Amino acid sequence: MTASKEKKLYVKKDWCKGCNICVAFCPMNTLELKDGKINIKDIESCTQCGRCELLCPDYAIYLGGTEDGKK
Amino acid sequence: MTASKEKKLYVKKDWCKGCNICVAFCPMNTLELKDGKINIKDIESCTQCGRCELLCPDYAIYLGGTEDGKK
Amino acid sequence: MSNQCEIRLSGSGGQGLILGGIILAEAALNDGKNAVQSQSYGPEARGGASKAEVIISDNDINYPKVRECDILLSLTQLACDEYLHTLKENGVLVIDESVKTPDRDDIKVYSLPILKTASEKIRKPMVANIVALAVINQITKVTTKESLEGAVLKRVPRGTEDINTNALKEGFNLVNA
Amino acid sequence: MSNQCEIRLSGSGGQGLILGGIILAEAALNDGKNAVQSQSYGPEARGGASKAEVIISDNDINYPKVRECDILLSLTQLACDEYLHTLKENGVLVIDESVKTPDRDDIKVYSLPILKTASEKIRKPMVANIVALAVINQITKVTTKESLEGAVLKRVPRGTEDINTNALKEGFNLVNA
Amino acid sequence: MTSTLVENHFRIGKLPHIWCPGCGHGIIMRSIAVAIDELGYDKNDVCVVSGIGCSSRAPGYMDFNTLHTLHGRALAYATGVKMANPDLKVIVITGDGDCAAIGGNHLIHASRRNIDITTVVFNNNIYGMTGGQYSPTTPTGEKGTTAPFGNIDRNFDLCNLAKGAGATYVARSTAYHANMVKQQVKAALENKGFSFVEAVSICPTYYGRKNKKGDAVSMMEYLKNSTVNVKAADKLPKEKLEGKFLVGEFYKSEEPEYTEEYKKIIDSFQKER
Amino acid sequence: MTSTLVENHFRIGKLPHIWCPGCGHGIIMRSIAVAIDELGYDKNDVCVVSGIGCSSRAPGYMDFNTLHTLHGRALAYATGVKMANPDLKVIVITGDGDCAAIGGNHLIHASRRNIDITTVVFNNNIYGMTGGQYSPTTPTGEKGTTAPFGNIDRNFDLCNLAKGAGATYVARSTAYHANMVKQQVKAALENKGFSFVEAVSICPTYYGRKNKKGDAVSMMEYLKNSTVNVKAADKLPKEKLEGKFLVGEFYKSEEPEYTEEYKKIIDSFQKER
Amino acid sequence: MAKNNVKLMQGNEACVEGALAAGMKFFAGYPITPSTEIAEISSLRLPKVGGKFIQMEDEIAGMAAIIGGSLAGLKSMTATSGPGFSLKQENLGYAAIAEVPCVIVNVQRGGPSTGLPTSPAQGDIMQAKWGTHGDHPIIALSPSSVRETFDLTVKAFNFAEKYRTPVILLTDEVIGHMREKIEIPSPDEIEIIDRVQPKSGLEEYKPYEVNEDQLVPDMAPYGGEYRFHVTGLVHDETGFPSNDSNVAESLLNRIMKKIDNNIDDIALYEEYKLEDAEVAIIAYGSTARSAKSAVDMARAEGIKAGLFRPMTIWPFLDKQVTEVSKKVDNVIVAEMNLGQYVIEVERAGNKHTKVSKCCKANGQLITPDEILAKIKEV
Amino acid sequence: MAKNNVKLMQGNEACVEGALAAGMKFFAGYPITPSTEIAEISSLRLPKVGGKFIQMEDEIAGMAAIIGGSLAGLKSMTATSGPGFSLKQENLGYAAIAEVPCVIVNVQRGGPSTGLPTSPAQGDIMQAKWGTHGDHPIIALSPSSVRETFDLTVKAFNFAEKYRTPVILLTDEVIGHMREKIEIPSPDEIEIIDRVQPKSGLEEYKPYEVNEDQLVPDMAPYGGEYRFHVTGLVHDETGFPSNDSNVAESLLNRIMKKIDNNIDDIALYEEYKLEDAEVAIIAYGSTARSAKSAVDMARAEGIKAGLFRPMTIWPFLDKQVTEVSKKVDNVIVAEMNLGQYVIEVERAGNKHTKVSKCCKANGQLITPDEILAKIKEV
Ligand SMILES: Cc1ncc(C[n+]2csc(CCOP(=O)(O)OP(=O)(O)O)c2C)c(N)n1
Ligand SMILES: Cc1ncc(C[n+]2csc(CCOP(=O)(O)OP(=O)(O)O)c2C)c(N)n1
Ligand code: SF4
Ligand code: SF4
Ligand code: SF4
Ligand code: SF4
Ligand code: SF4
Ligand code: SF4
Ligand SMILES: [Mg+2]
Ligand SMILES: [Mg+2]
Repeated sequence: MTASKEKKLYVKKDWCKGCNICVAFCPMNTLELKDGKINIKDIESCTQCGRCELLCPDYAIYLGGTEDGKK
Repeated sequence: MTASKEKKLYVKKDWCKGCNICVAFCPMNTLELKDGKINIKDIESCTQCGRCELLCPDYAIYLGGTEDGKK
Repeated sequence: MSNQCEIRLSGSGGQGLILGGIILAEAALNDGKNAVQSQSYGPEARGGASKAEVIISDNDINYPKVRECDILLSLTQLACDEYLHTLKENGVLVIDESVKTPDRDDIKVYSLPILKTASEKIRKPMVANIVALAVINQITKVTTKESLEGAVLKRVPRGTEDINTNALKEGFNLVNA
Repeated sequence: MSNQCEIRLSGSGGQGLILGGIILAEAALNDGKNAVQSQSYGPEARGGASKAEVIISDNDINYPKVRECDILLSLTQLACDEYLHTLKENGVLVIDESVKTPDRDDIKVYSLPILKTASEKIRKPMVANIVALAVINQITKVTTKESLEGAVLKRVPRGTEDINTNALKEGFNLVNA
Repeated sequence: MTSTLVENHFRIGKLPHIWCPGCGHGIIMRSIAVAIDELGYDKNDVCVVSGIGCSSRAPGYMDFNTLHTLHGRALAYATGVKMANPDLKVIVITGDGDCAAIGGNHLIHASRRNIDITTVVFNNNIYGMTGGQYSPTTPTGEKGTTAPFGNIDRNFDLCNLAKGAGATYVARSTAYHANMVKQQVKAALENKGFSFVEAVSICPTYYGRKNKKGDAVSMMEYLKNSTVNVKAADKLPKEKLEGKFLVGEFYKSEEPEYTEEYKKIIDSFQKER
Repeated sequence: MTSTLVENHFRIGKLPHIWCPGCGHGIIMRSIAVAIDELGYDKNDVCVVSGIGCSSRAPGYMDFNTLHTLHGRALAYATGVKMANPDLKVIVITGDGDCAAIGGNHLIHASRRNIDITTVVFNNNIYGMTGGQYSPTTPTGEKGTTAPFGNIDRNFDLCNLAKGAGATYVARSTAYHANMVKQQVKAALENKGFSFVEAVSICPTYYGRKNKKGDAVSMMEYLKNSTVNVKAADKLPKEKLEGKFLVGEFYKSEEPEYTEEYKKIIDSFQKER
Repeated sequence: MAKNNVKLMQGNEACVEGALAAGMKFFAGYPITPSTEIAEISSLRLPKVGGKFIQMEDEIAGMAAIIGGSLAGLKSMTATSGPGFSLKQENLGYAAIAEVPCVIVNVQRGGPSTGLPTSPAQGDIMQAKWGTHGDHPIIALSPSSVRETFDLTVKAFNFAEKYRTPVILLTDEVIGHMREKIEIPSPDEIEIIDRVQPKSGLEEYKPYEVNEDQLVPDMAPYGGEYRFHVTGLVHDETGFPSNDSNVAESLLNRIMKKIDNNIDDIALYEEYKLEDAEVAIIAYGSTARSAKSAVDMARAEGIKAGLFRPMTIWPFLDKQVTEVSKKVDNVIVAEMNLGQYVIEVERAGNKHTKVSKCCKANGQLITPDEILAKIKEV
Repeated sequence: MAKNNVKLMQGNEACVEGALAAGMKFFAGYPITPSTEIAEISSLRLPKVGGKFIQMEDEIAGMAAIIGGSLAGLKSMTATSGPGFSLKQENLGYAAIAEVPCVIVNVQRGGPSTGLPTSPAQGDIMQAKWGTHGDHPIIALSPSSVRETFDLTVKAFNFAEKYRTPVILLTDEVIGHMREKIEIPSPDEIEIIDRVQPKSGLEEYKPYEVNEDQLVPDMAPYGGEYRFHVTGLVHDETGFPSNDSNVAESLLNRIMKKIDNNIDDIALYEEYKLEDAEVAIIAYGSTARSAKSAVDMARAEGIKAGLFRPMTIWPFLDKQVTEVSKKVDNVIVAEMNLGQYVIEVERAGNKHTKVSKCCKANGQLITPDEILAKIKEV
């Protein structure tokens, strides 16, 4: 399921508070906590469903276009 | 209908504010206003239904036993 | 302060005495004088006032309340009983004929059928205040007739001008009679 | 005031430093001394304090806040950065080994694996505060051992006495080691 | 001379009351006294609390423990009284402004807690005491001195509000239906919990005059003719309900009462000792 | 780097926010921003008003006209803002304590007036900001720091309350159902009248800890598993509804909006001239 | 016939007329005797000039709503009396710290509590300054006549806008309810001040920034081109909260200074026969009318009395009162309370002169005779 | 080990313990930082002694409820901080005029408005006296330590009951939140005063009647054998409203006099090294701790400094402050606000000495150094 991904999964570690919500609710088990911060364990598994972005209380993980990376 | 009346119809003129409510709602047309105060026009017609007492906002008309007259 | 005239209009709530006071004060303004009108209230605003007060003067009016008055109108016995003692020596007392003439011989008393005139002659009990104003004016000349007429017409509800002009006329007549 | 010892415990919210401060103050009371404990808050009460302060003295303690401290504990880098400048000359700095040893040569620095001891040796990260208290006590003798033990046992939740006694022991050992 | 009922339940020296001729408040106040009388409560066990307003002047006339508080706050005071002495029968007399404008929050919270207080609102759809400003129950479109062009607020259905907030007895009656007021107050007092009785009153002086509703008698006629009992309402065709409002008991339920629940906490420690 | 949405609708310099790890408020706040984004409102036309509480800190992060008022008073301030400038899209962000305890009266009156304000309550069933006291939505029996023996208050159903008081759009969703929050806020904003969205949030720090509800993830799981959509509820057998609460749109109606009604009065004089 | 702009008008009505003349476009309130006419007349007059009136659920909401309305750009007012004024206090502090211009009218009646609802009093003088928690700036004005009620209401709006601060019009039942001759000034005779709109670019806009010796930040409305944040927390020049003690200090100092430094602009008062006076009465509001009569009566008896009549009650007119104190042998403060303004007069004056008081709080206006008696006594 | 009754205790906790020792049986309130612990601990402790706790919907309701509770016979308390204190003002005036004993704790935080919610302040000093509308009596006490918080809470209840009046305990965030050594006195060391029950026959009972030089009417509870009426309107000795100006005058005079005439009983203060002092610091609450340090520091440098520490803030200790003023060359008032108590000190003292202030309102406790600097400056 690594087909054409229009968007990229970004993380913003310094905003992450390590609540584990995204990890727990990612349907693909793509994420993990590492030293109390979000970490992408396995980007290949990500289906870009957007759940992590939707449920992250701290806007520390999100799907964005390439323009988002620059900010 | 002047049969045995257990109670007596009392008026307390100095409390009456002449609102006309008892007059209007007495089913027997027993009452009237006179100089802006309640007056028993025709005691014989009274059936002691108690409506005037019930609806007088100023407790200026009521049915009472003979003991009430003394107070 | 000597040219200051202090007037107290007393009666029961609903007799339009506050409006009466306002009209009297406005009449004085029409004459180019100063005037202050005030009233007393019951608990909170409810029930309306039992008296209205007017001070008319050629000069500035400082203390705005009437204590001892030059003119007292009393349309009810209760009001007369309560306020009679506030009338100055040589003051003018105007009472409705239903009120007992008090026994004070240091004042001038005018007992006139004010309420009856309103209810029977004009058939509008609520214009008793206007009748009373006319009476007071006719007796005391506290304002000019024209100013009073102007003030009445300005304040009364539209459509009642005639009735009120009539009330004034009958009031004037009561004194002339 | 010379016999007054001022201690600042710093770290991040949730590390139990306020409880630590309370225990330290109670230990001082057990020694028959005076003590004052205070703390700072974030917006309203939320989030918990980032530092706790204790003053221990043989005499009355008037001004209750710690300004320059004799002893500073910093369990996080952030806390150390923020409060290092408040440590007096010749003061004692106790830091977790994860915190960079600052370059101040007018103080005594003790860098010890406090957090690790709690999480790995005792397997209860939340007893880091107790480990730290033991460390401070061992280094500075600010209270007696017995008083500290008594204070710890009085405050910790029932059922956790053993763990906490253990934490104390490991803390003492860290310094002895 | 006064009737035995009035003699026994009112402070005779304070009567006649200050209310205007034809004001409905007097009728409702009497009904409350009759309710207490018929229930045979000891007068010392009754505490009547009110806020500020024409209606809230009632306790001054009633020969019980009486407390005339601040505008809107009667229920909060009453909550304190009831908590402190749960044996008291606590009655709150309030107005539509007092209980639903400034006091709205206390109303919904007392309802929610289901604390054993009987609230009787004298709803005359206006602020009487201050001279005729529109209230939260003034019907949309009607006038008040602060709504000279007609009120654009929608009005509360107080019974709905109290019920929605959790009151366990909710009923409505009117000054015309004085016996119904009595019955409802009795039921309310017997309900162990928060009870709400809306007694629709009349204010001929302000509401009546501002809105051309005629004199006291006309307003009483209106109450007589515009009400439908909730029990009858279901059976009536819709047309018959137009322009009418419902009276009767709207809601009744049994739920844990606040001071009793609190007593359980206290008792749990008594046992421990 | 931040997402375009966050970049465009938040004050980046103020982030990360002060809320605790796992606090549901951040999720709901984001959903509101998405709703505004999808509706394409000009940021200058939006005014977000709050009271005091953790939830009420939200406006500080949101890049609109923002107003952080007093505890409980957001709706009263918002009413002033909306009256003064009816062109503004006014959103009130509030907490269960802010809007239903101290602010309860303003809530029912804003509902009654049907003034065009969208209220979003971040309901975490507790006073978060002050450290975990029970609130009017804390379920009976649960604990708070001021209910050490379990809360004996009955809790409000906020949606019922708002509806009973007259709100013309009423819906509930949860932090777990973040997309539903967005949809409801959109519908609320498009409703010309008073709209009420209850977004059930989680407070792992106080409510969770006090009541042994586990960490943020467990509390989110609870939201996921304990909700039933109102549309589905009718079809479900009773057993399936036990221990669950409803989400979805509860009420929607079209009624005269307050500032529009007021404009009619103004316009009537404009014509006269 | 009287001139067209000469009218018999009630004080409460003159207040509304003054407010409208000053540009009031929003009124939110809750009725209470003896202020109710202000709400009633506002409800009648505002929509006719495109303004808005709303009756809120209580006084708290009324005060909150006018702050909101002011932030959205309209000149806003509320009116109340004692009990309602007490309820507005929390919001009053908000307006002070968030620097929101607004006018609060308090038509004083007899307190404390429900007290004497239909009787006059001047019992809320100290409350006007100290009623809300925490240090904060306040301006309070007190008129002695119907015409002055008009004028000071205009001033109240002007000060509110100029200094971005809540201004209290402290009138009383006597002034509020009495009807008196008033000559309404024509619009071009009335100075009107509006808040200053910001001129800075959108990017660098800071809603609470002040430059050089400017003490009052410019103010944009919600819904204009500037977006900004407003809070009742201590905040820096960006408007966002801060716990920094320097920020707190400079914010509080600035909002206090913007009033204190401009006291000469704000100071309104009348001196009557003070030049050669040996005893000075200090009185304000309706009591000052009695005091003026008393001065005349005293003069008629050969006593050199004079009157200092502050219209600006807060900030306290320290300089003027001190000067008066230095000039006379006796200062008598006459007020319808148990001694409030006199506390400040004593503080300023008792180094220089003997300060006494002529106080009454029984629901009755102090009479000229009572003041005269006091003059003779001291 | 420390003695059993020696504890480390927070100020807020000591307040509850003091209240319980004094007989508190009812607490109604609403949480607010930094007073919340008082509610929390009350909720925990009260049911265990048969008392009652209720969390109301807001501060207004909390204050109203304790008045109701007190009338029904229980000793009652509420606790709050600035914003909540502002909201309670209307009800405070009710308690004053209806003479309902109750205790209101205000743990002061930084104002105005939401201000600095977690920082200490002494900004509500004047509000404690003047916050509600109309003239009214008030007693306010301010402790400087945890133990004194206990003691003054007991005193607050005693004064409330003895004088039938609301009593304010004005503490601050520093005292409320700090933990300190406290030795809890044993019950027999604590004087407890209860309201006096009426003894008159039921027929002639008048709830507000006083005899001879009695200033405080006896007080029966609702639900006892006396039935009576209570109102916030001006009322006569029967408790029923009256518009009579004589009634108003005598009621107000009596409730003011019952405090003023008993000021010697109510006056609590400490004098520290004042005997030979040339400069006197006047400070209260937490600031007094710094002031004491400053005095010691000054003495160490040879400056003859002393401290006058009022624990009774209201009524103002005019006699004592005047005496201090006469004795020293300089008086410095140190307080965590922009100058409040100093106004009264100036009024009393500036005839006799130079009064200056050492004020700060930025959320930080004034330090001994700052006071010392001021001592050197004057
Ligand atoms: C805090 C406060 N606000 C306002 C008032 C003025 N006020 C007294 S009674 C009242 C309204 C009364 O209306 P309602 O409760 O319906 O009683 P009614 O007089 O109609 O019986 C108002 C606004 C007050 N006394 N206190
Ligand atoms: C007048 C007033 N009373 C009390 C407070 C203290 N206070 C601040 S926030 C809050 C409760 C917040 O609860 P909620 O609204 O549910 O928001 P949350 O923090 O849970 O998101 C309280 C009691 C205050 N700031 N002002
Ligand atoms: S986008 Fe979906 S699949 Fe990818 S990490 Fe996020 S939650 Fe997991
Ligand atoms: S949900 Fe957000 S804050 Fe929580 S762990 Fe994931 S990225 Fe971090
Ligand atoms: S008792 Fe009945 S019949 Fe008799 S007068 Fe009264 S209303 Fe009429
Ligand atoms: S109802 Fe009562 S007050 Fe009215 S007229 Fe009859 S007796 Fe008089
Ligand atoms: S004003 Fe209205 S409510 Fe008040 S007493 Fe008169 S009629 Fe009754
Ligand atoms: S205390 Fe609770 S509501 Fe407040 S930020 Fe933390 S988790 Fe969220
Ligand atoms: Mg009403
Ligand atoms: Mg909450």
